Amino acid sequence: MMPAGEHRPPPHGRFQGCERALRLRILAAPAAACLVASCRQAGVLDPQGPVASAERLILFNATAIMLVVVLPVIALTLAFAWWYRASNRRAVYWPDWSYSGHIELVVWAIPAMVVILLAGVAWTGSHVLDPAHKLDANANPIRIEVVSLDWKWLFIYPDLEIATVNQLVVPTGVPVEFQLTSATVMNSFFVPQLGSQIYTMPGMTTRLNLLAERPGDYAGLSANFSGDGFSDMRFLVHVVPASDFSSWRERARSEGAVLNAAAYSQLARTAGTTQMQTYRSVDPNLFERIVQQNTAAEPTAAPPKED
Amino acid sequence: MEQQASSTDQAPGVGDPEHSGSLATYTAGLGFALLLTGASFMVSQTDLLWPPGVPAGLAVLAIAQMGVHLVFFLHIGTGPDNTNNVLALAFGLLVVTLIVSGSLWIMAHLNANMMPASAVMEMQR
Amino acid sequence: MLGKLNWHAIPFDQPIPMAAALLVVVTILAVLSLVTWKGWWPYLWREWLTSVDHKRIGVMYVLLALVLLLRGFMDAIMMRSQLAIAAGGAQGYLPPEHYDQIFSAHGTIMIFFMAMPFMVGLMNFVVPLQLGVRDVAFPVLNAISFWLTASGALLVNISLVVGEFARTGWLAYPPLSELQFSPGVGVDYYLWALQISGIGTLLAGINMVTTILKLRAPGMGYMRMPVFCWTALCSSMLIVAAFPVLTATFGMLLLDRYVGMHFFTNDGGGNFMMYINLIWIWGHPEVYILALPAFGIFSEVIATFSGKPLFGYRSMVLATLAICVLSFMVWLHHFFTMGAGADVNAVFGIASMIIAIPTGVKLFNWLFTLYRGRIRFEVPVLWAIGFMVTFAIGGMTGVLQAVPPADFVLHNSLFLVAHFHNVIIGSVVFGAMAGYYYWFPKAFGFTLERRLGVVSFWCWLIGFYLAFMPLYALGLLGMTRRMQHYADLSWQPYLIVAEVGAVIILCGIVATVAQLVVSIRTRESRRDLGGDPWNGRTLEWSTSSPPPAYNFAVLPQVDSLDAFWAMKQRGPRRAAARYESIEVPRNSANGFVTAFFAVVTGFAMIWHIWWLAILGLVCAVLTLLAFGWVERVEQEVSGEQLANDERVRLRPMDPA
Amino acid sequence: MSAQAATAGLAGEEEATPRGQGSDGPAPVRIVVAYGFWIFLLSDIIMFSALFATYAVLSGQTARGPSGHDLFELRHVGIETVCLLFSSYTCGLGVLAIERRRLTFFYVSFALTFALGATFLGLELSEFVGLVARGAGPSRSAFLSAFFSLVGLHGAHVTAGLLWLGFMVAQTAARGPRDFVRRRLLCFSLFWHALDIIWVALLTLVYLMGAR
Ligand code: HEA
Ligand code: HEA
Ligand code: CUA
Ligand SMILES: [Cu+2]
Repeated sequence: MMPAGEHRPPPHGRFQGCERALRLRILAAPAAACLVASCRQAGVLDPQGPVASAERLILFNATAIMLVVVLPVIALTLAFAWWYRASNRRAVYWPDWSYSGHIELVVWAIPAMVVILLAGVAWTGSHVLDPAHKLDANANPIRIEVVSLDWKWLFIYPDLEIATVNQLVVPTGVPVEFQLTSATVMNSFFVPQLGSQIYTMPGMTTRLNLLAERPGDYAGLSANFSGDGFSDMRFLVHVVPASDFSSWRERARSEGAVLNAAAYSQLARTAGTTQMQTYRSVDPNLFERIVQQNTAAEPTAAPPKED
Repeated sequence: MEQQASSTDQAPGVGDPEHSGSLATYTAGLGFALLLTGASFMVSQTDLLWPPGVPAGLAVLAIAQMGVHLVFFLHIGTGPDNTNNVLALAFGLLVVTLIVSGSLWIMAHLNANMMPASAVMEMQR
Repeated sequence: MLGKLNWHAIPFDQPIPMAAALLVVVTILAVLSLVTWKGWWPYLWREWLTSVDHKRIGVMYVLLALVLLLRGFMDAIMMRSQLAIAAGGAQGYLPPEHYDQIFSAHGTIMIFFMAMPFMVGLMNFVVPLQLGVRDVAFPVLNAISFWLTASGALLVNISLVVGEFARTGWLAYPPLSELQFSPGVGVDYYLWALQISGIGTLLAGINMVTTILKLRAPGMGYMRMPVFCWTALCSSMLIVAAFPVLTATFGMLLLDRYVGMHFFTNDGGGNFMMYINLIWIWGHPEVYILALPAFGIFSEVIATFSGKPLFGYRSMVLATLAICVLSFMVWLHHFFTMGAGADVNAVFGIASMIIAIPTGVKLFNWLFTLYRGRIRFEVPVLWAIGFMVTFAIGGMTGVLQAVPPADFVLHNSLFLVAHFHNVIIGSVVFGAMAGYYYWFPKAFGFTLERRLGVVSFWCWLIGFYLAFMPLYALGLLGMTRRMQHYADLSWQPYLIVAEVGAVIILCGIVATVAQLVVSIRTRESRRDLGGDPWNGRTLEWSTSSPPPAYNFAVLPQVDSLDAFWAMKQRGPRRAAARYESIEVPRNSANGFVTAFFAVVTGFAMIWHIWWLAILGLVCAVLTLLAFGWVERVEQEVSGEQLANDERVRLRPMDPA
Repeated sequence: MSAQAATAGLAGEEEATPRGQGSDGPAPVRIVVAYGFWIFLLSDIIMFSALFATYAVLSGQTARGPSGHDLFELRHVGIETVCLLFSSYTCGLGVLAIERRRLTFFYVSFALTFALGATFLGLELSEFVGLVARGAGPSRSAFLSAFFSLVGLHGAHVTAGLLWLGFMVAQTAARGPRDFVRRRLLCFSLFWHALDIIWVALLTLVYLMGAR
């Protein structure tokens, strides 16, 4: 990351607009009551796409299934502890009772039943919601390549030949096929309101499929600690209607810099976060080269490679 | 913890000489081990075994040889006086199996899912 | 000559670590000069530093754990305070370089140097007593284990003053922890401290397994062992099976960092996914290494204070064994989001859930032990009931994360942080506190003050819920772990509540310390003369408090479960007809000296002072060889003396 | 003792309990020591298994450098194997000898064991030196890192074993075949045999499969 001894506090205070909206939303509702689903929330409980919705439903289902057992256990613990206190002379005392075949059976059976049910959910859920599993939708998917850099995110639209930094613009209702890698240490690409996160790892490509249903601005972040500037490694997901998306694309095509090898190298070497940015054109093989790790853009302090 | 002879439980390699370790067992062990080693080299160096079957053949020979070592050199047996030793061994083997096979399974899946097309080619060199 | 070490290693320019360091140094100096001034060194050396008595070693383990609990808590409260203020544009008072060190140190210390020594210490103290024998299998090795653990703790704390600690999280994932991204000494401190203490832990595990399987009082078959011994056995088996993997994994990272190998590097064909895989092969069993002994403590406590035998003993044993084996089959649930694919994720997810079955059985069995009992609300029972409620919640959120699609949105969020504090504090810390209160009179011969114990419990319970329930909510709101500051102001209220919770826990800690002080000052009025203050069921209560060095003058004859309870049913204790002389191990400086050289070696390696590292290693080996050269002659206690001791001991217990 | 064991057995509590286990008190020192050491060996084997798994995962990662097929010489390895096997044999004979108090036989056996172990180590070292000289050192590629560490760890164990062997011979000479000396010799022989078992796995996975 940074050369030893040099501590540059990462800049912050981006996304002002988004923040204000959130603040207003939250001030309206007392903090503790917000767990109730009816209250409008950002985050995992406020899904904006099919993946996130399904995951929230699984979350709720699994919790409910388990609460059926866990709540009685808690209640009985407190009830038994209270009723069988030594000072309660009305409570029955069986000083030698330590075995009952029937109870043993029930005791093993109840958790087993719960687990069988949950296991079913887990098995199908893992398959249906596998991050690499393509989503069904009417629209043609859009491909986006994601690169985590030292405390910023680079998004490449290989088919549109544009790239952005720290801002991800996607059209509503269109499946997005992400291919992800890292040009530095491991990070995790996560947009809580769109669902599943996935690691980004140097030298490897992971896959993720998401879809945003409604326009809006959603927070994205790295969910895996990656060093000093990690807290600011956020990005904004800007979900816009399809028509707005094409006009954004046209605008992006006409302004901004070109992301060639030199520009990428510059971007990757600058430790710390940067502003949101767009590039009007991008080297189509850049992602592949980053994965192959021959971009000559190793982070600072990298020892010379052997080969 | 004084020394007493009345107890009949055992530890690996321990025992009255007539019972476990003797010249005969060691010699037999050495013989088997040499034989199995020779077989391993043969399997790997010649085409006597159908080539795709060689790794499996080598694995079987290796497991057999480890068994020989355990029985003839470390005197791990199945008698009632050996239960603890065998149980410990079984637990150890279970863990080793889980570690090795689990890791290989996981890493195979991860690599298959994550290697870019070009790297897959390279790996197969 | 001094490798990388120079004056810049000491952070003179940074007020917060300097102040903390100064405090630690001053405290240590104060303690040392007090000891010198009072002339306690000979006593300390003779009775503690060179002791190989499992009870003394157990007490030292627990003491180490309590001291590091305070250090870990200092880190915790610093983190909570930082996050309570660093909202929006604010950066708080801890810059990232420090904050990152603090959460890494907190996690490392709490798991390796607080929870582990606490549990190992309690096992050390209790297991031989419960088994009705005179010591562990290898008393000198036991001392070595303890001192190696202490060495690791020392190294971690040296990093506070000299150099820095790792900034990589408590598991130091590469490539972040590789030389390329972490060129400082922080990761090296982490690695050497854990390698050294890890060897100590491994040896302790071997010792405990051998003790339980090979040394038991006559008549104590497996199905007559107290449940705590079973959990200690399973926990130790997990240590023996898991810690070697940790050693190997750290060894490979060390080779990467020191000699330029390519196990986990980004270049040269390295594959850091293998590190993550291996570290969790250790990491998941580790949480049960901690939790199982706690389960054992609760089993003893609940049975004793309910005045009933434990319900479903066989189920309990079976469940413990099941957890022990299953815990080696679930490790992938810590990296569902790495992308291994649906089949792999589902298999490991389901395996994780299956652990909920035996754990649930345990919970139900405790429940039915309370049922139709006559519960005396002594402090340990409070902890036990607090545990049952808290752990049910924490276990549930664990199972939730074992559902892969749910974990895709919960992973690495504060929901996860809430889960593991919920289970660790709920089981391990509550269990440690219950065990501490329960066995304190056995160790020191007087009981602890009750009222402050109750206060401490309630502060902890309330503080815990305030401090960690908001984190569940924050996780769902999208707050991820290890953030030094955050933009979203709506999170701040939750984090302020969490800070308040931590402060209430602090009150609980103050109560615990006060309880100790008050109890020591008023100990005369709380002497435990009979050796059985709680009307206990297992053999440790059949000897005096504190027990003599040899524990039992005559090994008890066991003919049922809850052996001591059965003895009491048969009538008052009598002196034996005849006492045969016995042997007790002599003191040995082996552990202390070896550990000293281990610290030297570790420190020298961290700072690349090669000559000193070699010297330290050679000295450590020579120490072991030198102690190995002489035959250890045990010390004999004669039959007359035993008879004498027993007369004195039995007098207050004599009903007549 | 035995009568008591019988009553405990009749109580029906522990059918699975072997005789002499638990029902008649602590086991004798010799058994305790050997059993503890057995547990240690198992933990050592588990440590090796982590390295084996890593080797298996990394063995293809040659970073465009040499692979096992290019590097390994099986004849060399065959001699190493035979050395180890015979050293295990002589070690076993040495322990038999000391149990029967036949000291000369013991010294000869252990001297042979030492010689064979040292030969093994020498061969291994010469292999390592040769590899490094050819530019195939441990930092060349992940494959070579794993190779050197796995084989090297076994070599380090052999080295430790040789030191221990020397120490034990000296101790036997100084103290005679006393109980505690014989207990340690027993542990040593267990250690030495266990190294063989690890070598078998190593030979198969690393050399025989890798050289193909
Ligand atoms: C055993 C484990 C353990 C315990 C007990 C705790 C206890 C606490 N932890 Fe935990 N924590 C971890 C293990 C533990 N932690 C781990 C593994 C991590 C992850 C690190 C990483 O990210 O890498 C973590 C991370 C972590 C974070 C970082 C979260 C993030 O990533 O954003 C925070 C934040 O505040 C936190 C807070 C606390 C608090 C407030 C407590 C409180 O409950 C503290 C309670 C107080 C005490 C435990 C002290 C009590 C002292 C006594 C009773 C002494 C008595 C003395 C005498 C009798 C002499 N912890
Ligand atoms: C003492 C420590 C401890 C214990 C006991 C547990 C217990 C469990 N843990 Fe936890 N866990 C940790 C410590 C612990 N954990 C730590 C430290 C981490 C994070 C490390 C890090 O990343 O830094 C972690 C992380 C962690 C994850 C990874 C999450 C992620 O990274 O995304 C998962 C996922 O599956 C998990 C699952 C479980 C499960 C299924 C249990 C089960 O064993 C729980 C079983 C208990 C119950 C279920 C309750 C009682 C049962 C009943 C009342 C019966 C009825 C209920 C049912 C049938 C459901 N844990
Ligand atoms: Cu991560 Cu391949
Ligand atoms: Cu786990």
